[in-house]
Amino acid sequence: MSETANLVGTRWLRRVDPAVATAFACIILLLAFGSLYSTNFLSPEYLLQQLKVASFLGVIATGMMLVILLGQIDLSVPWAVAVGGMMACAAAAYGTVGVYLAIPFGVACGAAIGLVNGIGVAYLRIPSMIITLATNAVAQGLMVVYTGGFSPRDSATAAMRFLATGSLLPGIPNAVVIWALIGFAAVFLLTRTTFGRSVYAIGNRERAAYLSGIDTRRIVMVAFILSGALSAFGGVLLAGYASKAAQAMGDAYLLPAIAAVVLGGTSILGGRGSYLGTIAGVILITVLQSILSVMQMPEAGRQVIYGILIVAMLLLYGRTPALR
Amino acid sequence: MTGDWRYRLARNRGTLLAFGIFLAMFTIYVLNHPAGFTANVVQTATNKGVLLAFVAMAQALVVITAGIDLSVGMIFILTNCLASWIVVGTPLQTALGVAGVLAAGLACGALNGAIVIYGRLQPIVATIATGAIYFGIALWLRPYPGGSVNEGLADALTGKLFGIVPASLAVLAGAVLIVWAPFSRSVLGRAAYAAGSAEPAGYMSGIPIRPAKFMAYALGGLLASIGGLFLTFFTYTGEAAFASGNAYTLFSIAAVVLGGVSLYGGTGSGVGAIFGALAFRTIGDLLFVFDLDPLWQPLFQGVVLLVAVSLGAFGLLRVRSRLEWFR
Amino acid sequence: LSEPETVSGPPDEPECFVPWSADTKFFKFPTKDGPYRIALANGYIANTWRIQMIQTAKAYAAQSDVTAKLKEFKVVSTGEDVPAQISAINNFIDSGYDAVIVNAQNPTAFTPVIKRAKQAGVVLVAFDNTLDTEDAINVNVDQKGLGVLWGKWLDTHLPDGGKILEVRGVPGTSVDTDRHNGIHETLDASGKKWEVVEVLGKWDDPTAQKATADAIAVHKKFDGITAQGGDTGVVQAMIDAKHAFVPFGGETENGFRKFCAKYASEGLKCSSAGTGPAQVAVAIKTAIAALEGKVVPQSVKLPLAVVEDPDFKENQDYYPDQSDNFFVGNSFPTCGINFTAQEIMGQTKENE
Amino acid sequence: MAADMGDARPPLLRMEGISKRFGGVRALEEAELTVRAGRIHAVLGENGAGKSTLIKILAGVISPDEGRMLLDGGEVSFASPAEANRAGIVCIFQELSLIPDLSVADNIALFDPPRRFGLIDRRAQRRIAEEALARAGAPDIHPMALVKDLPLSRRQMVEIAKSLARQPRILILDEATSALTAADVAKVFSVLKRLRSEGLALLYISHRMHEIAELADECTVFRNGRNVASYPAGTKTDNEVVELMIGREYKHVFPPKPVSPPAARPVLECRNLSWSERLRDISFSVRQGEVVGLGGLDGQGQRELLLALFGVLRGCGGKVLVNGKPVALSSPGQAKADGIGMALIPEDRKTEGLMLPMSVRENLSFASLDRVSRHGLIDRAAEDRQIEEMVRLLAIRAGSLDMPVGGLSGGNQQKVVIAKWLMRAPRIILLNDPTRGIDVGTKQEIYQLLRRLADAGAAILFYSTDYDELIGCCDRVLVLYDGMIKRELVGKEITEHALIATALNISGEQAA
Ligand SMILES: Nc1ncnc2c1ncn2[C@@H]1O[C@H](COP(=O)(O)OP(=O)(O)OP(=O)(O)O)[C@@H](O)[C@H]1O
Ligand SMILES: Nc1ncnc2c1ncn2[C@@H]1O[C@H](COP(=O)(O)OP(=O)(O)OP(=O)(O)O)[C@@H](O)[C@H]1O
Ligand SMILES: [Mg+2]
Ligand SMILES: [Mg+2]
Repeated sequence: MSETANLVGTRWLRRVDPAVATAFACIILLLAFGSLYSTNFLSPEYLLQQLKVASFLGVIATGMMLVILLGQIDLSVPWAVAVGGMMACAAAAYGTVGVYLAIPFGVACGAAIGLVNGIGVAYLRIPSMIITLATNAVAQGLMVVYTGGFSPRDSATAAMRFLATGSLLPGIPNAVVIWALIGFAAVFLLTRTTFGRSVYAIGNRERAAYLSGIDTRRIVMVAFILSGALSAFGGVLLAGYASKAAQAMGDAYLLPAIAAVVLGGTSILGGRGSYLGTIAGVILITVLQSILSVMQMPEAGRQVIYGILIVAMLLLYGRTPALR
Repeated sequence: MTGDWRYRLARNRGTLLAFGIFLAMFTIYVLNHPAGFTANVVQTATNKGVLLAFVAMAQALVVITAGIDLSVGMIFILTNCLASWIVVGTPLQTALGVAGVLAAGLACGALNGAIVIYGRLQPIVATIATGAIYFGIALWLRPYPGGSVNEGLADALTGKLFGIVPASLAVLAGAVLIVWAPFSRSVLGRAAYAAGSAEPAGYMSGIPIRPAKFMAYALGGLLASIGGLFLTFFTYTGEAAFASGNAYTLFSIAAVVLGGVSLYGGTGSGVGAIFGALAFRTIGDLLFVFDLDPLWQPLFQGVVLLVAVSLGAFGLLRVRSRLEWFR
Repeated sequence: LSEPETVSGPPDEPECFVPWSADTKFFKFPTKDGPYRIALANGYIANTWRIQMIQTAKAYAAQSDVTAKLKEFKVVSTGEDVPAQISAINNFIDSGYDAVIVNAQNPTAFTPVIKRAKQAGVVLVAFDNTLDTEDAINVNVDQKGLGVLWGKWLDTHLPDGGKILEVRGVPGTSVDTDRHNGIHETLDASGKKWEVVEVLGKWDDPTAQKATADAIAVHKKFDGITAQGGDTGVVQAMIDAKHAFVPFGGETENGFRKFCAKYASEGLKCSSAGTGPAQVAVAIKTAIAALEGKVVPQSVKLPLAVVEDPDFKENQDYYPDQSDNFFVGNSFPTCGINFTAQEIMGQTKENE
Repeated sequence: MAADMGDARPPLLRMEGISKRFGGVRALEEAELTVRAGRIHAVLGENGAGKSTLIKILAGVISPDEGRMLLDGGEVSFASPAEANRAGIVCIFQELSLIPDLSVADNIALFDPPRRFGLIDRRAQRRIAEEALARAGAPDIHPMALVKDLPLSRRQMVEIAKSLARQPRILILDEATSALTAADVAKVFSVLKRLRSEGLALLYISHRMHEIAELADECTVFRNGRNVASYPAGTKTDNEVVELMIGREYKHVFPPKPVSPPAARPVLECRNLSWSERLRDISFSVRQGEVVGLGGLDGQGQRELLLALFGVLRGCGGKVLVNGKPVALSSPGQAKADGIGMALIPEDRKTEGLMLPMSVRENLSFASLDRVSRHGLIDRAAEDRQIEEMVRLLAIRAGSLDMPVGGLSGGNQQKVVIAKWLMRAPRIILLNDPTRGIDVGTKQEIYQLLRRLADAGAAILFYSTDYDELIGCCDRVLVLYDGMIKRELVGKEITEHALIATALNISGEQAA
């Protein structure tokens, strides 16, 4: 009896993940290194600016993390982001109702892309890496047709601007608050709900999850819809930030989103990872890109250093256990 | 043995299906081509297809081990930039240059392999990172497009043999014979399949899993560099084109899947990947023969790709046990 | 074979076909009977500039005097992949097109295909991203001249020199390099003390905006800005960071010009100049002229569409109702090419 | 005779003072083992006693924390299975080590394939494979078939053939016959006996006492990571052995069956069920409180029958009735739902029962998440309560409930699979060979549990490859042959003879 009670009590101990701790340590190290170049790297404005920019990636990476936890991947991020931003702006052209529905409409379009991905992966059993590649191409095609045909409106609504650049709480950009809210929701979803438990289970062994009576296909589909919707919402925020939408706006988010999730200790094979890690990964990638950018390193050197640093950090804490 | 052919068919189904898809699409293409089925049309299609075929074969080697190489496109670009510097001059210099380019590709692949296997990193992220490194080096080599190549060699290898057969196709066949065939029949190649299919079981069976994976990555780099070399022959120049490097990486993944190589590892063949690449390229060529509004072309390509990758789903109709949904 | 004759000028329509420099060659192709089959081999398509370019090309080909000369006008977009574009041109040559117009993904990669076009007597015209060759016709924007223009703008507005933010384009492209060199040579020549902070904007608004925001957060204050693209994002970042408005040398995005007009009084003194997508029309015009046996320069220099503070006029230099992404430089009056925004972006809508 | 000679010779292999810890778990402590040539040495022990760990150390899969190994009197240590292989030590692991995507021939010749000019000679490889399969008594397996297409019992035969092809000096079988039917086991045994006479040393691990009785020359019993006894085979009774293993007194194996079969109403009825040539026209019913066994050779449709009932198979013909009402189940989710209350303990715990890297806790509550959650939110207190109850009920031995379930011993993993379903208090329980790889003590607990569940009103359908179990546990047994119910045995009719005769499709008279 007492032994069992004891067993239950140890739950909290294992939550301290060394990978996450190391990732946060790397962020501090990077900033310290940056401050050698200019002390402004430690200024509150710069840090808040980084957090604000990180929150776009953060929102997108949240969806990517869900999908990666399932052992899948979502390569449709670039055009899901663009579709979200462009469609939200487009909706705004249709009177006050349009302005009102702009954000939900943009997100819904992203969710629709996610739905196609989800059906493809869950019900048609097409490998996610390839179906999402295809939907990405289709989304791109749709946006080209759309841009060419209808003299589109692409400036962001006031609400989008407010979400991305305003600040309701003094000093804290709204984008950061939104990311925090989405983050809380994600943590809650992953740790406290049957959905989250099922996501981890499917990532580990879908067959066993299915035989346990879980509707694994629905869960996979929902995760992809969420990923599409979150990418699109990232696009909405991005459009708000830039005050307009553009076709290429998502291109820069695919590889960083994957890298951020994995740098945060989530296994690319699925089934293992915590949201705290993803937060660390997102900030890490954002700060790294920013520092390299501001230091005026030539692009060639920047790419090399970026690559080497990622490998180095992964070697620090992202190694898979040895076979023996 | 009497029942053998059945097993043989089953084993090569992916490759045969890829061949079928390619054949069907290519037939549609040439039947509708204004110039018809001429040696020039075939040569043009081949030269374009062969580039991706090399990169796809590189990807296939790695995918068979249940890995993935998101840096193949960048190795392709890097070796293109390198070739535009060193594959010039006298025949001897040119030969040395070619060797240098291939060695560089091999080295990139080997670095990937070392990081993934001995560093024990997940291949997806590890190769995203090395891809950035390779691109950085490519950009350093070629800040602007330019350079040159031994044009005689380039013309010979992108031209036609006996006025009919595209020379690049012959080189591709040569690569299959020299790289793929021995790989698939060697102990290391077998171990590579085992690594992709069930790595712990392979380890417990005492086979050289890690050398096999390492070789798959290294040979992948080598094949990508043959692709880079051909890009140089085809364009006479080198260019550190980021977008096109990424595009080739993604295309190569699409190609291996179309070619019947399972992304979960353990099955498929390099030959299948080649047909997958050729089929994928033909999707793009179809634009040329159908009179589509230019703004609808990207959508058309996307939809054809979506349909092509969904073809495999028809197999689901035959699935009688729902457990077969899960591998 | 029908190779062009190299002749000495003057060109057929001298006010339109302006030779690049004094030693530019002139071509006279053997006259072909119309109507012609002309193809446009485009590369990348998924951005507003390219979409607008294709719309313009279609609109131009649909103009009555042009239609009369065309039997077929075909457009294929092959994406970012150079070999695919080369193959498309090869296919056009093999299929007997009379002229191929190309927005080249790479200036140096087309040597073999230029050879083939020459052998087949096909007129090859490159525009926007032109070809490093003397064997095909280039319709060129003076990219370096653009950099010089922006550099001069900053020079005149900053009498004491100062700290400049330079937002660059896609590294490794000749356009980026030429513009960059133009700016720097001009600034260096001024003899003043300049500190230039370079960041990468990749001709993309969000990227440029982020890079600018970072640069402002770290460097606090700039005295002048120049950006090659993504300029709307750059101004947006200034506004968000409450950075004072300063002189700005930039491109021709509609959004940027909107800002320039709006904030001119607060110090956003702009020079907006660039390379509108309408240049495709000049390229088509050149191809037709060449096929008709008229004398054309090997390298045509396009006029820059420049508007500078305080001349920004509503619905002429910028369109408040149009997309921010819309590129405004759409008229080449010397070539008789004048498109309004509505004509270009609304084109398909009317057809449907 | 063989035994006398063996004792005179020095031991071929000795393991001394071997200790191994996994985190907080002591898997082995100062363990010893002596293996002689020409002998079959059986290793016995409860689940989690450390048998597999010892074997893995011997085969170079893991390295010991302490201790040494002497081979032919010289000290050795193996850094990898390949090194152990080269020293002549070949092991069939409890978790099979076949490559599913390779052909049978490829697998058999995996370690050291025949080569010509450096490349694999497929013709020679095929010959080797055919020979090995024939030697192992499985010439029915086609050398070009993919391993993933074979049922588990055939895979075990391939694994045995593969080990034979390696020419071992020491051959280790870690529960290598657990999925085999009596006919296959008999063939394997004759091979093993021949190997013994050829002078090999064999280490044999099994939880089936009668197999050990038939095969072993000497036995070592492990308990809690220590070897507690070694003795020549046949010198101890089964009861004594079991007491050594579990360290306490041992009662009879099977709980008493109810005197007369319950006359309750049928809970589960099957009418003319058929599926894809594998199930033909199957009709039967299971009443409340009844334990119905499924017998027959492996692969005669038993597994498919259970899956069909559980809603996994598509396109089934016929009818299934639950509590008299026809149901059309199309997923396990529907099958476990409240109106139906079905549970399936699957065949392969590693791929179908458990999420190995996830914690014991998460695995235990996974099938009952709907019971411990409201509107999708998990009520952790309720979850913990139920989990504790199941851990106690089945005496699951785990260092912590938050450790990965993959770290438990095979038997404890199996208990988790069972517990995870019992947590739902199912009314229809389908079991697919649930005691495979489970020690006697635990088996006994499971038998008790089954009977208790039946007495509490559950209807149980129970497939087992072990005839003893069917005889001891079931009220009725349906013997399947080629997808059909060949015969139904009731009460006293359930005998080993009847089971085997029906399974082989020979009438009882002929067999006798
Ligand atoms: N990889 C591992 N990580 C953690 N603990 C382990 C690991 N492998 C084995 N153990 C633990 O070591 C102990 C011995 O396990 P082992 O597998 O050797 O038992 P066994 O005697 O083979 O049992 P069974 O008959 O059930 O197969 C068990 O308590 C088990 O939980
Ligand atoms: N993977 C395999 N597994 C088992 N047997 C095989 C395999 N491949 C070939 N064989 C058999 O080995 C013998 C010799 O094979 P051979 O070297 O001719 O292979 P192959 O027929 O060329 O195979 P493939 O055409 O698939 O490459 C044949 O009898 C063939 O049936
Ligand atoms: Mg053959
Ligand atoms: Mg064991």
